[in-house]
Amino acid sequence: MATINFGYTISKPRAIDMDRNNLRKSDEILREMPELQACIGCGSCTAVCTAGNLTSFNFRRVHTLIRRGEYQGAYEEMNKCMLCGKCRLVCPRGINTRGVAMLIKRKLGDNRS
Amino acid sequence: MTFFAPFCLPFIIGAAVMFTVLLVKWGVWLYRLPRTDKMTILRGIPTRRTPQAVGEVVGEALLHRSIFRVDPLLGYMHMSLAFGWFLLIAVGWIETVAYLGLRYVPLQGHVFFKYFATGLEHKPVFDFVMDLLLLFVLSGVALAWFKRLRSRALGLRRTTKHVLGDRVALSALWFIFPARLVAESATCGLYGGGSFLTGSLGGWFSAHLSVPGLMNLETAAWWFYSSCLGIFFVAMPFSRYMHIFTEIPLVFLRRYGVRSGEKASSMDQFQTQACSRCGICIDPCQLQSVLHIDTVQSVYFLRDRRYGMLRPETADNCLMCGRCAERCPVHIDLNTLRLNSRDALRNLPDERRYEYLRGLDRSSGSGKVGYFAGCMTLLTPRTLAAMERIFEAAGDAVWWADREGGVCCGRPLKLSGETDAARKMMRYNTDLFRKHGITTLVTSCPICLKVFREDYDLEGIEVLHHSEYILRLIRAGRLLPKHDATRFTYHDPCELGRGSGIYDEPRAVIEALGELVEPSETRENAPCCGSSVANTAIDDGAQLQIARAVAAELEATGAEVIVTACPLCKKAIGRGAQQPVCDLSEVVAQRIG
Amino acid sequence: MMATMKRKSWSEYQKQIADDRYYYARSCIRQNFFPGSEKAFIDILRGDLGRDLLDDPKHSSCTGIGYHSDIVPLETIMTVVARQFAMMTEAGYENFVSSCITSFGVYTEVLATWHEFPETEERTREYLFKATGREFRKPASLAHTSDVMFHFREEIARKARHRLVNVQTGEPLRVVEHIGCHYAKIFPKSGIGGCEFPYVLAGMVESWGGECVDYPERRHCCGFGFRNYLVQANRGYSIANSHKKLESMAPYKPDFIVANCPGCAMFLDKWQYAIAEMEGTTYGENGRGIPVLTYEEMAGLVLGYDPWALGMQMHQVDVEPLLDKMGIEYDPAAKYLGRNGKYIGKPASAVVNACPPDAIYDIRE
Amino acid sequence: MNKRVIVIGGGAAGMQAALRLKESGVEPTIVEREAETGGKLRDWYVLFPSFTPAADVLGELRRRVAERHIEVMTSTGVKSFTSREVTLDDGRRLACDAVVLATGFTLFDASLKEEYGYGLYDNVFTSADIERMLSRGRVAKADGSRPRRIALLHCVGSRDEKVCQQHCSRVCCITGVKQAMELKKLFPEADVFNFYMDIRMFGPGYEEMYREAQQKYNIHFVRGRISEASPTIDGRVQIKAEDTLTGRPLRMSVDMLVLLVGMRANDDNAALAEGAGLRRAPSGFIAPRNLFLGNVESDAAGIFLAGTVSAPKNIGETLNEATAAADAAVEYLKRS
Repeated sequence: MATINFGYTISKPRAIDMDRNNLRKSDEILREMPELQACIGCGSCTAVCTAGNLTSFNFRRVHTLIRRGEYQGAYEEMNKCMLCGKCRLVCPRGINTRGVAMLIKRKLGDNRS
Repeated sequence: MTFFAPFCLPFIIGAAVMFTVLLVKWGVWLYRLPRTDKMTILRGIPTRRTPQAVGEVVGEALLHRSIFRVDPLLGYMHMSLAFGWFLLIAVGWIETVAYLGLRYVPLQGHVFFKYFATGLEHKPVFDFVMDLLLLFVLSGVALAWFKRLRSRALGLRRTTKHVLGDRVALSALWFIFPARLVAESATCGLYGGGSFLTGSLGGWFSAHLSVPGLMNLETAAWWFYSSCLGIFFVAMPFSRYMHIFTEIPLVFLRRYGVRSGEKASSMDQFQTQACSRCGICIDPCQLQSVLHIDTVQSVYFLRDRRYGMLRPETADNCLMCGRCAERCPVHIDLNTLRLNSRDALRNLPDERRYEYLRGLDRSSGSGKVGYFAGCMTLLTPRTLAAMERIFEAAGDAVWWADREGGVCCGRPLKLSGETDAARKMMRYNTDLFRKHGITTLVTSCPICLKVFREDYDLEGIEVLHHSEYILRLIRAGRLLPKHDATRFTYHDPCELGRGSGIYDEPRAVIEALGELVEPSETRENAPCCGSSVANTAIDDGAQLQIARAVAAELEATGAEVIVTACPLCKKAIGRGAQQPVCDLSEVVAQRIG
Repeated sequence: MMATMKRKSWSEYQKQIADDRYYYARSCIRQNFFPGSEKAFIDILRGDLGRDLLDDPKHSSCTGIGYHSDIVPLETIMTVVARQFAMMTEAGYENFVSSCITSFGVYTEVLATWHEFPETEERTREYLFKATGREFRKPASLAHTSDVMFHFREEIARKARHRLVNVQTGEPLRVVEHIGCHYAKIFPKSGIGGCEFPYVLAGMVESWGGECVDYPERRHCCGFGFRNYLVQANRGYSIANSHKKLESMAPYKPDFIVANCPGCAMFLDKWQYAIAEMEGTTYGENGRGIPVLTYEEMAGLVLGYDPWALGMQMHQVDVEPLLDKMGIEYDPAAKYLGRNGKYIGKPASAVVNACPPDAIYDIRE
Repeated sequence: MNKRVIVIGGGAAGMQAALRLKESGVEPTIVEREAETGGKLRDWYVLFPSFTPAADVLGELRRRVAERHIEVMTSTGVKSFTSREVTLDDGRRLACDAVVLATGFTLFDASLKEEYGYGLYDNVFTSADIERMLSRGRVAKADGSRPRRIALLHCVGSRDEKVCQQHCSRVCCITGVKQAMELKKLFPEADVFNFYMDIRMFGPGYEEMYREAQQKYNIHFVRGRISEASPTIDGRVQIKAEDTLTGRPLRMSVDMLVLLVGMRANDDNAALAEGAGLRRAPSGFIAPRNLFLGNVESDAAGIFLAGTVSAPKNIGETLNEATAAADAAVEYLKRS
């Protein structure tokens, strides 16, 4: 192919493309933990988060993106979680957030189990 | 005198298979033990731990003292089977010697002595003793049958559900002794001998059956008896009855100081296969009693793990409260096994994790006493304020490790199985404590306390739970709380009580404040609040159900204030209780100056 | 297609378009990149339609590019616009038509601002007078030149020598119409058909026998976006927008794209070259690119103008396949002959025109 | 008491008000513009949050109206009215002692939000269309096939200054949840997405229903308003929104796009209000005399308001209000 250095390249779209995203893992996660779908995005989990207090880790955003089929970087992000469980104590919808964190890591990281 | 008849074959083959498998298994497990463990064993053999182990084997493996403590009838059942059978073998041996003098008799000769000894003159004493022992064992078998039908009568609300291999072994076991009774009785009927049991039944046989009929019965009965033994022996190493022999090396290893750890090791095999699946662990489990979940208890966990069918849902669904381990007659280290199973399922060494901890320090203040609130305590600010008040009253200068948000102690992550990642947090906190030169570390979170004491290398730093610290201050006269007529009740947090053995200190503190009334289940038997960080499987509603059950027990004491010493217990019980739920530090702080 | 058939809402967005006597304001970009289009507009208006139109050499840039790049302040552009109106007033015209979409947007915006905040108009009059001594009247009608072309679409259809029909198959040509953002997205009422379903180009296409394609990214911007193109660091974002549109329209196999905005026509055409070079993707039949026409070029072809006289040799994507489809006769040899038959030079062939893919170019040459 | 009250509007509010008036010994007359009573309830399939068939409620109201011999004038429009006289479209004048205004609301015309392509693209529907399809027992794409992915868009014609509807229509959120559940029940294999700006679950059992939709029905809720809909080459609808909770634009193709249309004030509210001396709220609905102590009374003595003529309401509130309006009318007649 011809090669020209234009000094820029075509930017990748930022949009979440639900037609292209593979929702299989997202569906599996929701099947195992239907309560995650009950998230109302209040952000309590992120506000109280021990790791979020020290880094840009945002549990709510990460699991929301995963539910939309955006897995890129989610496992690495999720690994910032210390699993301390404060989020579970504050979730107004009673979501088992620690279970969600572990499930996400299991589905997106090691597939040994 | 030949000690062989064709019917002996099933027994001989069965026994050979069993002993071979047993020896191979133990050999492999021992061989695979880490080198340090092997050295520990070698160093332990010439000490008094060996006779202690022998004593424990007799007390537990034969007499089943622990089960007696759970329920006398259940204890009797186990003892009659184990000790009775042992005595049958031992007395049988003596009987052979008594009849034949000291000479080599093959194994089947001892076991089927009644069959081979028809030509010898009877020794009625042995006939009587052997019949008595047989009756003793048969009474146990009858109880076992009865237990299958009605477990509650034997002090168990639930009984174990078995896998197919177990059912085969169990059926064989149930028939061994009745078959022996029939076989020996038939022989006695034909050739005389026997005492009140075999003799009487033999007499009855000869009175009601023709000689050829009785001879056929005799042959069939001995075949059946031998076959039952053979089947049982073959099935035994692959069934729960493996525990019969495995408990013995386990007792020795434990006495020598070999332990299972957060990583799976060969020691785990001795523990998992020493589980008799008696099901005693099912009853204390709150997942069973409150939530009616009956597939995840230690007995099932060990079973699934042993047969390689452990699913994360089972491994994760445990509060790790330790109530089952407290009652386990074999003293299997259930929580550790559960933990290293989770490690095997989930641990992924990843060096890049928690890189963000590098150079982080959000601590404040300075002093020789360090206070680590823990993540959960940051959600119970009243505890935090109370601790501040107590430090102030005691005049201790305090270094606050994590009041502005710190790094988790690592125990929740470890309990989930990510042990390597947890280590990174532990190292970070250790370095932080050392950097600030504290000599005492106080925490109000029992979860943190346990990990500080067990997994942190904090030599030179005394780690105290706030209940211990407060009691010390009171005893030293540095804290003078007012005593009044308030009636308190106290909930033992799992990690503090069973986990760290701290039962008395919080009680002593409460007694310095008012009257303490104990709930029905307390200390070692105290229930879990339900919100344990070790359980990531049950949902919020289930946690609440457990909390309500616990709160109801505490409220039944009639106390005005429910006191606990764990932020998580406080939050959990607070959801289920009508009465105020306070941390120990709060009730102390309310009553000083 | 379906949407075009059902589309009725355009009739709710109508505007007054003057019938004659236009004051013509040229476009900066088009004067340079599509000079043939502006000339064609003047020729069609004067020659084919017999209308009066003043192509005033004294008017200037509206400075819209500077304005949308945050370089030119509002007061300045208002004064510049006021000067354009003064030129019109002095020439005795009152129907202002702008060749550029952004200029059209600027004039619309300035007039609306003066309407809502009369004090700004007062101040602008003052500035203009101080600076140039001129005074102006606001135009009686303001239109984009595509509005004018739309206005005469039936008249042009009656004079048509060619129709937007594939002469081989008799099928209508599939046309992607692309409307410049500043046409109606700022003031929906300012465009024919509003901003969601503008009808200005679709109306011409339908009247001249073609068929419009409604594809998912129809409304999307071409990506010019002023700063997004002008600053090289942002240019990847600019091209990504055209890329998105081309990807979205490709399955519909359009025969050509028609645009009414200087930037859009340029970028939808030229980016096809850059995309082909960057990732090897070429669109259109046999990978020969999708020709991009201005509406004047489209009207010119319909009226039988010579494609080279319309300046279509200036396109990045070769238009010959389209001309063949429409049955337009042209002299291939004359493509690069200038006004006086003088050879004006021929560009190197490019991937986008289906030349051998192993060719190596250096843009600096 | 030999008094006559004219109830303008024969929907749920009008019928309930008339029933209550009759019960209190006043002679009501229902004037209904349509050929039958029932109003908007006629087109509704089941009612949230209990999935009670709307026909059950409507049937019972109609049965009672017939049983109590309440005079109903159907196909009769009202041109203007005062508390003492109602002028019909045909010029007839009906004398009365008081009026209960129960003319309800108008459904927002979704084609005004033309960026959503209602009326343009075959697979764009309104919530009212879905109710009708559910009533007929056949919900399907335009080509009759089963949808695999459905999007419901909240707040179409509500809380939207661009179409001059700044008020919240209140019931669309719960309708969206209800219809999402119904669609999921019909098409278990389909993914259902609700795009919302805020979820407003104001009624009893609504929040619980919302949670059930999320957790039990696996309905996806995306916080973000759809900006535009366009057709795809295979006859689906491509929609674009921002997933505001992740801060990323989002787009997808759906087989059905359902627009949850809001309640807007009737066009004739202005003329009726002017003729009768009533005041209108900025939303165009008729303003009650006092939002707290006179919320079924109007500014004009002898004219009472029942149901959604004064603001968007659900059926339960509408029925309560109709009772209250009738009681207030009876009180008024006793005093005058």
